[in-house]
Amino acid sequence: MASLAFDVSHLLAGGLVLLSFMLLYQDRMYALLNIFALHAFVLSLSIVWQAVIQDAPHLYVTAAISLLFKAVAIPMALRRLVQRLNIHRTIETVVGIGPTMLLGMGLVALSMQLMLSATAASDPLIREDMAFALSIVLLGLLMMVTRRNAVGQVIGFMSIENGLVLAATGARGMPLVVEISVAFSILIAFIVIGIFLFRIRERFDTVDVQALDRFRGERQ
Amino acid sequence: MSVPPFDPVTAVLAIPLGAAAILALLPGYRLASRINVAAAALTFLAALALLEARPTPGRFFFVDDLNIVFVVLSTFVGFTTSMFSAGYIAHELDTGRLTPVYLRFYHAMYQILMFAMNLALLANVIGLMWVAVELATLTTVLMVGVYRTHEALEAAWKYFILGSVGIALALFGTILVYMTAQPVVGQGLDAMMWTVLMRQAAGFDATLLNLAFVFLFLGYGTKVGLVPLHAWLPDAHAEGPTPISAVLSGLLLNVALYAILRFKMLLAANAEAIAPGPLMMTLGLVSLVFAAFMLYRRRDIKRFFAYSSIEHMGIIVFAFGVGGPLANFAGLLHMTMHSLTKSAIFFVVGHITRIKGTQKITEITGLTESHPMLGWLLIAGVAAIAGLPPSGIFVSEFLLVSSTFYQQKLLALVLVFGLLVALGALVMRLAGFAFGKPVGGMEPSRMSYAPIFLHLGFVFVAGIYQPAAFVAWLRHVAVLLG
Amino acid sequence: MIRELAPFGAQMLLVLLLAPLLQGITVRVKARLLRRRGPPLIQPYRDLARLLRKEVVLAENASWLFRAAPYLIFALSWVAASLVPTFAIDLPLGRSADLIAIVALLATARFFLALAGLDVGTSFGGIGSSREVMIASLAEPAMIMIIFSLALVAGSTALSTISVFAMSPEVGLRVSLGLALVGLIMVAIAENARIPVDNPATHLELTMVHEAMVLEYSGRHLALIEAAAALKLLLYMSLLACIFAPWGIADAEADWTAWAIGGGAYVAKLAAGCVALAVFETAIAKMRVFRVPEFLGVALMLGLLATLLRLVSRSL
Amino acid sequence: MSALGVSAATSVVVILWCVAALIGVAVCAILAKGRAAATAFVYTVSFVVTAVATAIALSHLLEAPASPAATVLPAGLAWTGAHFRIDALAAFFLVVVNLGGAAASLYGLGYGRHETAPERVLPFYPAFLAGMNLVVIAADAFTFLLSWEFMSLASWALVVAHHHVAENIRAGTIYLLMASFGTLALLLAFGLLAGAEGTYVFSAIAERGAAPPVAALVLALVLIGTGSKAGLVPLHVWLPLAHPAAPNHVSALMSGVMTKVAVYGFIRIVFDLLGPPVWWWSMLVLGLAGITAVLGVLYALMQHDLKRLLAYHTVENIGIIFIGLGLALAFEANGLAVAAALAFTAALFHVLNHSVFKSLLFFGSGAVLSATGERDMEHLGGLIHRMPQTAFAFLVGSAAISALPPLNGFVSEWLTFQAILLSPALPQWGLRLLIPAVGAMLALSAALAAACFVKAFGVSFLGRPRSRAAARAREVDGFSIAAMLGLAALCVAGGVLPGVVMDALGPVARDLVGGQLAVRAPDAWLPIVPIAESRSSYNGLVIFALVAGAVLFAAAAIRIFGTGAARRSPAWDCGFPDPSPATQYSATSFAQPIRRVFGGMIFAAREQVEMPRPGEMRPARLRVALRDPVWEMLYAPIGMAVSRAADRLNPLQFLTIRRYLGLVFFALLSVLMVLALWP
Repeated sequence: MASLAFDVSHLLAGGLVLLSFMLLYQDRMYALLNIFALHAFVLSLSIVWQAVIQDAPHLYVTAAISLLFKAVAIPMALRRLVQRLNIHRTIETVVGIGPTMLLGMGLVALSMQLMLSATAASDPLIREDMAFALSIVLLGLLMMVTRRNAVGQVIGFMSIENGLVLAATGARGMPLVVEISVAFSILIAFIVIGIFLFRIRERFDTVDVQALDRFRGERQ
Repeated sequence: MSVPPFDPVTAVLAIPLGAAAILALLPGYRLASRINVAAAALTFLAALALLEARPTPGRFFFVDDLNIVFVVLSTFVGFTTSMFSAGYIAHELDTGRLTPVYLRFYHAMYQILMFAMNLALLANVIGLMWVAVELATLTTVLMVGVYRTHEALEAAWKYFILGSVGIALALFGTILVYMTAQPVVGQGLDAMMWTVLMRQAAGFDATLLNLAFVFLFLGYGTKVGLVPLHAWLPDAHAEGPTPISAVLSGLLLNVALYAILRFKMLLAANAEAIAPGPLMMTLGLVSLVFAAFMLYRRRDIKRFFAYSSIEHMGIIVFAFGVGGPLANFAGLLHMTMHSLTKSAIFFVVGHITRIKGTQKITEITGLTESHPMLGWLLIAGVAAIAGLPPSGIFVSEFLLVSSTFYQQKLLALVLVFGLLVALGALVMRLAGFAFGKPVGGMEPSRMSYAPIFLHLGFVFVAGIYQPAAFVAWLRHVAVLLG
Repeated sequence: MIRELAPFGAQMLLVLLLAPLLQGITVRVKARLLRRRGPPLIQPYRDLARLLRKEVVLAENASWLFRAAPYLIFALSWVAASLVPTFAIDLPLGRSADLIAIVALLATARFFLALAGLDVGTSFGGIGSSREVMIASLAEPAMIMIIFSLALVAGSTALSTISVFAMSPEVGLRVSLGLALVGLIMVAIAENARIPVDNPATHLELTMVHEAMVLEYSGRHLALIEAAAALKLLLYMSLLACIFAPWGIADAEADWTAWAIGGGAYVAKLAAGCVALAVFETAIAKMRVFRVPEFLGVALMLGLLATLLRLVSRSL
Repeated sequence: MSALGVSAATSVVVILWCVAALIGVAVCAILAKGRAAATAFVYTVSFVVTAVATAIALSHLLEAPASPAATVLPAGLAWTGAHFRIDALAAFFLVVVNLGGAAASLYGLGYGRHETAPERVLPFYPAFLAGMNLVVIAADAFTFLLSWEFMSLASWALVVAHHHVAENIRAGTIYLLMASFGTLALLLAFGLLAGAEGTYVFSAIAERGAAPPVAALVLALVLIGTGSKAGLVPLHVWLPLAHPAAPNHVSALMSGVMTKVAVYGFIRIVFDLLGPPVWWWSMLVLGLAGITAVLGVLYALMQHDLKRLLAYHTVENIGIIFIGLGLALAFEANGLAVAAALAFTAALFHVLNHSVFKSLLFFGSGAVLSATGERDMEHLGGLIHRMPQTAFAFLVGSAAISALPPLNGFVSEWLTFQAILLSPALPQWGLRLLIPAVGAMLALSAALAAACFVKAFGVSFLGRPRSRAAARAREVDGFSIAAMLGLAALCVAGGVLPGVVMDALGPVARDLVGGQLAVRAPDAWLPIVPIAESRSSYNGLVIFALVAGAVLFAAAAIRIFGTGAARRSPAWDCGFPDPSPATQYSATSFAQPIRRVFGGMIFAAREQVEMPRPGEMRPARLRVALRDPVWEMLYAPIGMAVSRAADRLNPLQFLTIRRYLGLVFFALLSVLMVLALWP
């Protein structure tokens, strides 16, 4: 049982990292959204698995939230957003894909090095989980930094959050996981609403972040 | 039904929450602002009650020497700021920058912010603390954006994105802490409770603890406004309502700082963990010097003082990074004094910008002539913030510089350099504000100076005389901080 | 008390009486050198007496300072001159000022002279004073440096002690003393407004310094100033005498005969000095005003050099 | 002989009460909001209080009790408390401070009436006095620095009192910056002295002393800290800007007294707290001091603004004082106690003298200012006719500051020369060669000072008025006259009876350099003999008597042999008198010969003459361009560097959110890297 538990969760976490790489790689809008939906779905799977092996029923709630909210609701919302604001369908990246991927590799290596050296004491399952979670977080951050437009950044942020949830669920018996995931969902909701909000109030013609920055202070 | 026994902790948390609920429903800003003040006052009294009868640490909340300093300070500044905003916001309504709806929203948010900060300070569970900080962030984001101008929304957005990332990092750190604690303490809530963690920190896995601290420091450091995580701070201060600028500088930064201090204590309790000192000192000095240079090119008075807040947060973090009873004492004192002084300065600036109808530094001159009271108060405030005696900040800088220079000469020299550069900018600007021919609005200021007098009074008395009890207490905390 | 102070009083009277004679001798000798007969030796006395009896013509806006200055200048120069040992050393009151103080007294006199030059508010007075202070600002440091070198040799700034030392066998030929002597002569020339620094006889405005300052003076005031100038010349001569040629000077517990010898020797030295001065002035021409700084710069350097050399040799 | 029946032990308490009174007056002045009555009230009370304080300090100094009077207040740093102490040194400087304060207050009684913005002067004036008193009696590092900076702050407020003049604001800003710079330097110095366990009380520090390498660092920092307040070159730049900007009685306090408080700080730390000196420290001090003396007076010669000229002379005199202190260090380091005492006494004597005549001169310039509204000498002239008393007082001050006997300035410089002449006793080569050169600098600066004051007095008070304002001047009020004449009397007294002062300074020297000169009391009017009579001696009284006698003799002789007849007529002026006052020598043209000698190399002085072509009616103009080497070599580059750095960093305010995120990302990565590579 233990080995199986280990393998499955390992598999799912690894899958998440892989998907993060795909997010990083992907530069077409809809595909990006789909991949993110998949990301969230795999996450919820792994949460369910954690719920099973830790027999912690409250984790099912978290799983449900991430499934419904992030795998379904948010992607759909963003899709509508993209249509409504007819944002051009390709995402211009700052650095080329190749370098980004290399950097991503570096990040994964770094996180492995850190976690594995760190958690030598604690049991391997958590160690792996944590390593993957850290790399997902870093990759998400990298994505936020290298994507020029807001949808891309939002997705990057949400993948960070997925990484966090993975970590939280991976850490055995961590309390408040549900609350935290709820809080985070609110955060993301705010971001999405914010984008809508700006659009509706016609303050910004596009959600391209540079347009936001046009109204920078002190540029009189 | 019987009246439940008075429990200050509950009071400190419940009063703002209830007030928020009322204010959210209540139309009519006059009453609302009064209720706002009243609630803040009650909260402050409750916090004072904490000084008297300190409750035993509960499962979710606890009070010890460290966080009581913060609680009393933040409730006090919250109270005075509410007094100030009562006069200020009303005027915003007259000029039509705000609608009654937004005003209601503003007051409710104000109380929620108070609640969130007290929650963060009193929380015994690191997860709860995290949630509270996030809540505080969200509320301030909404209040920064309350004017709905391009700049305000942009500032809010920037604050929001950067804040969220910081929050995320902090959460990862929190999870890591739990993971470190869990093998030793065992699963469940215990592994997230300060009271437990501090007791057993010695047994934790050092390397994991270091990693956790890195994330927590950078995460909460974003809130503290440390360079290079500071970007949100100047705009948020400049574009939001002035009372919020005061609250941000006076309180929210401290709350984030408090979180960092807690985890620093955790590390200090663990023998193998690498000392967090170098990291804190580095970022502290970077913030100090960077902000000092940024002061020179500012054109907006509120942004100007926002950068000075960054500078002082740098000094404080540096002080705690140096560590040792003397430097920690200096850090705590500096933090207290900075909260009082900076919020007082923002009060004055609020009056000024309202009268002059602009925040452009070049359009604010000759205050000592046109508005002697405001002008001299501003001089007093800036002199205090610049560390000129007899202000409490002089005391802390005296202790910090003199104690640091003996051990690490180079660092102290950098510190002094930064202080001088910042002083140069402050003095130059001050001369512009206070002297020369006055321009712009001339009508006298009708609002009350009471909060300003209160704050500056404390600051200047502290420069000459600090009550023995107060000092003994701070020194005790300083020793706790290690 | 009176008996004690008598010798000093005698010295004061002596210098006052001898001072004009110096000018008489100098002029006379110069005339001779130029194959002219020249005025009689007592001519300066006559001039002074005549000036004293003339009425004073004051410029309209001359102030009280203008009228008070001559008295001060005269008094200061006189006191300074009589503080230099002439025929005897260690006279009572003789020690109430050392060499530095004497020089400073002359500086005070010059201070008031320069002010007097500015008082009437004429351009020539201005030229005179501004050039005078320029010269002084170099001459005084040079003098101080020379005093340093002497004081370091003799271990004292008191003239009596210095001349005692100069008479003692232990003073051999010292390079620093030689330098000091040259420097002192140069300073003396500058201070007394003699050729080549200034020309006491000229009234060609653009070249004159001392005469330009006193241009507005007449009658008794002029007399006092002339007397002061004469006293200053005498002062420097007796300074040179008592430092570099202290022969025959009477010491502390001397009797009348010794004093008489000293007095005779003193007059002889002065006469010699005047002849030398006359020869020197006839031999060379006046230099441009802005060469003067270089001239005095040399004196200053000599003084400093003397001091340093003295230090070096002392520490070997 | 305790004044007011106050025993030496309680003197410190009395002084503290005086300080409290002054601060109380300041508060009253704030409340009075510059009503007419406030002026008289403030200056009267300040005068009384400072006079009392002077008496107390004087009695303490003359009594010279074995143990200093000390007390501790429960203020300042909580766990050390505020320590106050009056020993001989503090007593002497209290005399200096309060003497100047009393004179300034008396003067202010008259001068203050002309004040245009009393509400900006009255509150800070007593506060300034209080601050200076506190600095002198403070006996722990915190209280010292607190008072020190408080003093700076109060004087800053006074400098910017007339805030419509842009250059005053600039002066104030530079002043406050330099002051804080100095304070931070002192703060670092105290940090070193306090050591690891943080002992801030002076007595404890003095016991611990400091290890040689640390001590040298402390010395450097103290030179910066006190030098920037006293005006040592190259830290003097603020002084000629700030001192003239203030109202004149404040200028007098700043120039005459505050700089002395800085000197006190130097003495207190270097001679008292720092332990035995090392000989080469004195090289540093002497070098700086000599340069300061010469540069200061040369700067002064180039000025034609009367107050700025006086301010630059303060720089020069500070140089002279520090020469004395440097010599004292050199002798003390070599165990020559008596020589050290001589040099130290000379320095302190000059401190007293300068505070007296510099205050006097600033009062005089203030009288001129209030009578004519002019500070620029080119617009003055002929004032001696319309303001005879002021002219007389200013003349005495000028003669005194030019070190002319029989006034007090001469005595202190004479003592300094005597100390220089003891240099052969020093074993170190460096000092033997340096000290005579410093002596030359001292002589040069003395001579130049005389030249400068011939110019200052001659151009402002003598000659013919150069402007209608000068022609219409009226003598100033009685209070001002009284203050000036009183100080003039002190100048004479100090020069005629130097022995009294030197005896009073005896205990100070004994405390700090461990040696003492022979005490001349009770017959202190006899000649002062630094070392031995065979070596050198000076008797101000006899000189004074002889000169006076000679004057009387001359007068009598003229009465007997000559005539007293006098007749007024137009000026002779070699036959072509010109009625226009423009033909007089002006301040600039007076300094021209000296400028040609010295200005070329130091100030890169350029004179360009623009001649009208023949037939043109416009006047020819001569322009003099001077450049301040210190400013251009030191301060301008610093300013440039700061602004360039600010420009470089400024774009960081205008990045995009993504870039800011990038910063966060970068920070996180670099820290993680460090952590990963941590052993």
